[in-house]
Amino acid sequence: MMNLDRTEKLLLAGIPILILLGFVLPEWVVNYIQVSLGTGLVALAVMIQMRAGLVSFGQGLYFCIGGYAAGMAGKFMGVSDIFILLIIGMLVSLFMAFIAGFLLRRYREIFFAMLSLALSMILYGLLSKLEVLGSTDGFNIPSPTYLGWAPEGDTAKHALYIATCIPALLCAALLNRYLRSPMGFIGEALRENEIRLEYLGTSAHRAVHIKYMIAATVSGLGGVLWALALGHVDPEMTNWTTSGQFVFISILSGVGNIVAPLFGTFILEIVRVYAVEASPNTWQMILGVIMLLTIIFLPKGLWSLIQRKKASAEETTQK
Amino acid sequence: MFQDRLLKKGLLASVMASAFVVSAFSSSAVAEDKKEVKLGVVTFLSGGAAGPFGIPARNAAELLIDAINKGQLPGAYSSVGLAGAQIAPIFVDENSKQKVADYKKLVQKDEVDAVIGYISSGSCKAIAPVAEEEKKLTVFFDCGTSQVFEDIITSPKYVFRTSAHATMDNVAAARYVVDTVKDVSTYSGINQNYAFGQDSWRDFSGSMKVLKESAKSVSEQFPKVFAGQYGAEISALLTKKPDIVHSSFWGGDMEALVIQGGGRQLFSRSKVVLTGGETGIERLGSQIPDGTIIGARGPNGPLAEDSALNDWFVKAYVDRFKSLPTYPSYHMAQAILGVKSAADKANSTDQAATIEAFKGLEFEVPSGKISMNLAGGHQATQGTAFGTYKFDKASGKGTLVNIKRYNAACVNPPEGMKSLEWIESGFKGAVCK
Amino acid sequence: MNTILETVDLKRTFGAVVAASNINIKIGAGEVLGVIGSNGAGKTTFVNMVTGYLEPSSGQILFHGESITGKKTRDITRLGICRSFQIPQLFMELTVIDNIIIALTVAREVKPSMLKPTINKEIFDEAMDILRRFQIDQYAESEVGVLAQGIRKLIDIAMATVGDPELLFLDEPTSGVSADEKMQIMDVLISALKSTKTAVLFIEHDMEIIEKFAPRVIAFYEGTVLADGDAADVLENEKVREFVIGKEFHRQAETEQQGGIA
Amino acid sequence: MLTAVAILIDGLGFAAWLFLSSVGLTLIYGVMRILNIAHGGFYALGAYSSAWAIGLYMQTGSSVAFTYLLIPLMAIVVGLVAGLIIERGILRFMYGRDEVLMVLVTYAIFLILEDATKLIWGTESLVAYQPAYYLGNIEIFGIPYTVYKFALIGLAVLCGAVLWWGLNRTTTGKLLLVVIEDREVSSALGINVTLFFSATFVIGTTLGALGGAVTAPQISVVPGIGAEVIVMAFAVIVIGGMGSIGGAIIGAIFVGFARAVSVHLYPPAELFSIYLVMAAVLAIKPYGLFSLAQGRKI
Repeated sequence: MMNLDRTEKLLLAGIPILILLGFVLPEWVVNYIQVSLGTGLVALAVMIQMRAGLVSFGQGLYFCIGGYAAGMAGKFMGVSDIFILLIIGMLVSLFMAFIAGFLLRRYREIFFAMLSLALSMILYGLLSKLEVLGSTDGFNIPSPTYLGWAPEGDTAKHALYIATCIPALLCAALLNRYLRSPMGFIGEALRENEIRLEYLGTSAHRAVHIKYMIAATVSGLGGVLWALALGHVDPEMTNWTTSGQFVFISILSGVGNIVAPLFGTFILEIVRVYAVEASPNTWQMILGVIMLLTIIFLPKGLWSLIQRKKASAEETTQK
Repeated sequence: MFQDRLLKKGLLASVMASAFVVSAFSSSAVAEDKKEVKLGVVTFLSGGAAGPFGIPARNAAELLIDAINKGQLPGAYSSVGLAGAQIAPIFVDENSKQKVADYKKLVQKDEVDAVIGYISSGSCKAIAPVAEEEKKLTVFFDCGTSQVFEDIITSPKYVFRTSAHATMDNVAAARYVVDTVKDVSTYSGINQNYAFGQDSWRDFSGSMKVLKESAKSVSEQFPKVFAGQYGAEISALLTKKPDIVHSSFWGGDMEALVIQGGGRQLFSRSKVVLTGGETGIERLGSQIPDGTIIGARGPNGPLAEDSALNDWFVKAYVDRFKSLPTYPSYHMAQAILGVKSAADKANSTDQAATIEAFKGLEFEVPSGKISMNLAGGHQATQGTAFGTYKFDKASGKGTLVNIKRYNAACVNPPEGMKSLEWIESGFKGAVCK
Repeated sequence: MNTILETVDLKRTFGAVVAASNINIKIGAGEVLGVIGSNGAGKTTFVNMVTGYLEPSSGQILFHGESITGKKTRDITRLGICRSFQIPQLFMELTVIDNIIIALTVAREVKPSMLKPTINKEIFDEAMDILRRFQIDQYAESEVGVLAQGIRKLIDIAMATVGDPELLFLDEPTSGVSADEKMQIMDVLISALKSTKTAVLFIEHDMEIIEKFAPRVIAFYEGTVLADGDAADVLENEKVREFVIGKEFHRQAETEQQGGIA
Repeated sequence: MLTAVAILIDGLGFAAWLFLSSVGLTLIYGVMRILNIAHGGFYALGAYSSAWAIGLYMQTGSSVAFTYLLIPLMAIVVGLVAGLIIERGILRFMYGRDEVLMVLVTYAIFLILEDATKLIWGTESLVAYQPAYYLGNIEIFGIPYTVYKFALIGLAVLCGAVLWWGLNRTTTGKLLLVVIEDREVSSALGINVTLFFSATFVIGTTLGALGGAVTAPQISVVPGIGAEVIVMAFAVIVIGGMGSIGGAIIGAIFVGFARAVSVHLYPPAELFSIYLVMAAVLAIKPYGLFSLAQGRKI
């Protein structure tokens, strides 16, 4: 009935595993997993747009909108319930994307990239001027509560981690479902040939608009989760460098599978941490070299590494 | 078709990777006898703030840690190590999107005994509550926002700040202007368009309103941080002809403003106040027009009073890095000496004892004396000074003349009062000597 | 004849250039007709206008007596008018079967679902049936981009037919295909379409194919209809022979010299 | 009146800088279809090398006049060395790859260049103001402007003119236009596409380095200046139409004036004036001002 495919089954099975890892792994690793889930969702949003040939260099816009919406709900309206915060973050992102979508759906390729970048930078400019929101320093977000339950100390950490894992993986599973659905197939077709799509009897603009809204909602969710993990939001979230990172993560991880960007975000984070540790002054150079090597030797992203192994494993079993 | 295979491998790999991470990097070597103290040092090592702030601060940290480990410091600091323990620093780049996770990694994985760091106010805001949560002694050495102890953690236990917040600079700048410049009827500002620049202008213009009611602001320029090109802003300031131009520019932006503004007579037509101008003195030399009012975010560098400690610091820094220490270096030195004073006073590197000793501590630093007397003994106050630039052709070096010193209580709000309220109240409770 | 499509004084200009004018054509249900004319004669412009890709500068297009002038392509498709392309418009990086499945899905679902998986046994079997009908089922799992032009042409046409259109335009179904494959493609095509009641209009340069497959022929010349009627009559028409077929003969000789690349 | 004149001069001055900093980017994109993020790195290299060379030269105590030769010389050196190393050493293995992937490749190169400049010149700022002061000032309505600024406007006009002439009035330029039009056909025609690519990349790199080199005397050269330039340059060429020299001119003028107007009339808008202009232009002309929407042949 549910018709789950392997990715979905694994994502769902991954929820308890990930939660369990939260108790087993050292806390700092769990921390990186937690923040990677937040930013990973945004990379995922970039990736599903990339599947339709749309490269968003401004996905930070919705990452930031989500984080700020939740933060402002906490700061000005005293909302601390995580479920309400998540919903607010997603709804505000969805609404903004619905409006902006009418403009963006007409654009493709580099123009889509640059226009989405421009929109995100306009928000950056606005937030940097708003002293009531702490300008470029941003502001802090209090710890969330869970339907009235307000844990403290280590319990709070675990609760938030669990509350991050579940929506993040569920969201990934839903996105996987979306990619398999007729609408997802249309997205794929969009990248290849819009004329044919129109001649088949469906609207390419509408498909782009829908995809854009989905991506925004997911990014908004990522923004809320990330902001809660950090306890702080600032306009850097919508700076182009942040958006650029999302694009790079999704290219580096590969667009082949939903899991790739989530996983890739974490790996990249760990690589960065060790690059900083190994050479605090020239870690960017190390990162750049690793990126170049990845592109040269793994043009389809890190995920192809796993894919290749899988393929050779299948060959051996067939023999 | 849409490549939805091979998940098992993926998940397995991720579990294995995590397992690898755990086994390889969490090897916990907890030594109870503290022969060595691990110190996390976080400053900008890349990005635009690295050159003017991060690197001078890192240099000072390296210099002082080496000297402390070898017992080479003069006077009261001559004992070896922190209460006898050697310091092992771990440097981390503040230029990261995951500052909080990086901080937690320092605390949990690297098991540092204390963290000294953070230049950006945004970082301090984000880190402060986490430090309290992690229960780790954390000393902010440079960030300027007054909000850390006013709004974010009002009763700190683990967080200290050994530099005065930025309010002091701009209040003192306004006092200096009023004290030394006759006939101020108009003033204007050019500040970077981000929190520090906006706050600086707010404090300066607020202070001017109190100190010189008759004067009015005629232009407020807010170029983007790191813009580098200020042609249009300079034109706008020139057309408004203000008596005073206030700028909290720092680093490369400040130097660019001096080069471009100096070339177009902005500095001779208006009196320019550079609250962070000190870092440019060595490099710009004769390019800074005489008469420019210069501050150093505290009595640092050429504004420092003579002392054995300052002489040692300047000499050792110049010997090692071939350039003069600037105020970020002074701020870093303050933080490290603060920790050393506290540990020595407690005669222990135990965190609780050190914190207890740190609270309300008074200690000597190259720039004079620091009193930890705000926010329950966690926030430093210090007097400050401003001076007027004069280039000495004979020696080819710039100096500051007509230096005016302002004692701490004159330019810092009293305990329990927020900076902005204090300024707007007309500096209620200020005691100026 | 039960007319399904009628164009009235259709005209289209591009700046000062008149690409088509005075086009009055009626097409009956289930009819098969061929369109001839040299390059730039207005054939594709005509198809583009009827299918909504280009808006006519003036004139009317009636489908079952109702105006569809200026409607969007996708709405016209939904009404039952479809087309194939001179240059096949396919999803090149996807497999053949995926191309057909996407076409089928879009034809079935006016508001496509976002949560239900696209692929199930039924749709897969149906897509395979279509491929079988066009005799390209052996390529089902190949990526379209790697296949030969002739096969792409067939996929392109197969995709146009999935919605069971009432009227199908085939824009040069055999162009870009080697001479000996042309007849084969047309045979496959016409037999695949025979099972439906679709009216077919195909644009063709090869007179042999026209003679063999088109009972009715329309000749275009410089944006207007030069002749319209039974194949034999039109092909014998003097003007047609002079302005269309003569040139076609010339053209064909040239193409053959170039090795069949049109 | 005073403000209007100031806006005109400041706008032109900023536009000239923008054009010099972005024309190399549009040239490389136009010919090679590579959106070159490393352009920011070349700008920084140009600025550093010119500031460094001027500093060394000034220590000899010779006349400032010679530095005006030194600046373009350093740009050419950077263009040749860095351009050739990167094009021959990395990019040529990637031609024909996806455009987006190429953006990532150039980003990686940019990161490497950033740290490389730090390793070569350290993190302290370099100042080399002498060339900017040497030419003196002129006063317009009582406002002093440096002559150097006007010299830069002249240089921008000269660069634009030379590029236009080179592309439209020389055989090589016409061949290049063929390469832009259709790579495969030009190969078939016997045009040495590889050579054209290398040459274009070197010229584009040199232009980027020149942008940095002529700016160096006006600013303090610090780590990170490359990152600031790159977004600005992107905005300029997107507004004008990617790959069009004329577009870069118009884009630079648009952005330059937008900034000057906001600084003089409404300073708080300065931060996002550029992006506002970009969004507005794209909303009206989706493919930039100077580029024609290409219909797909069916």
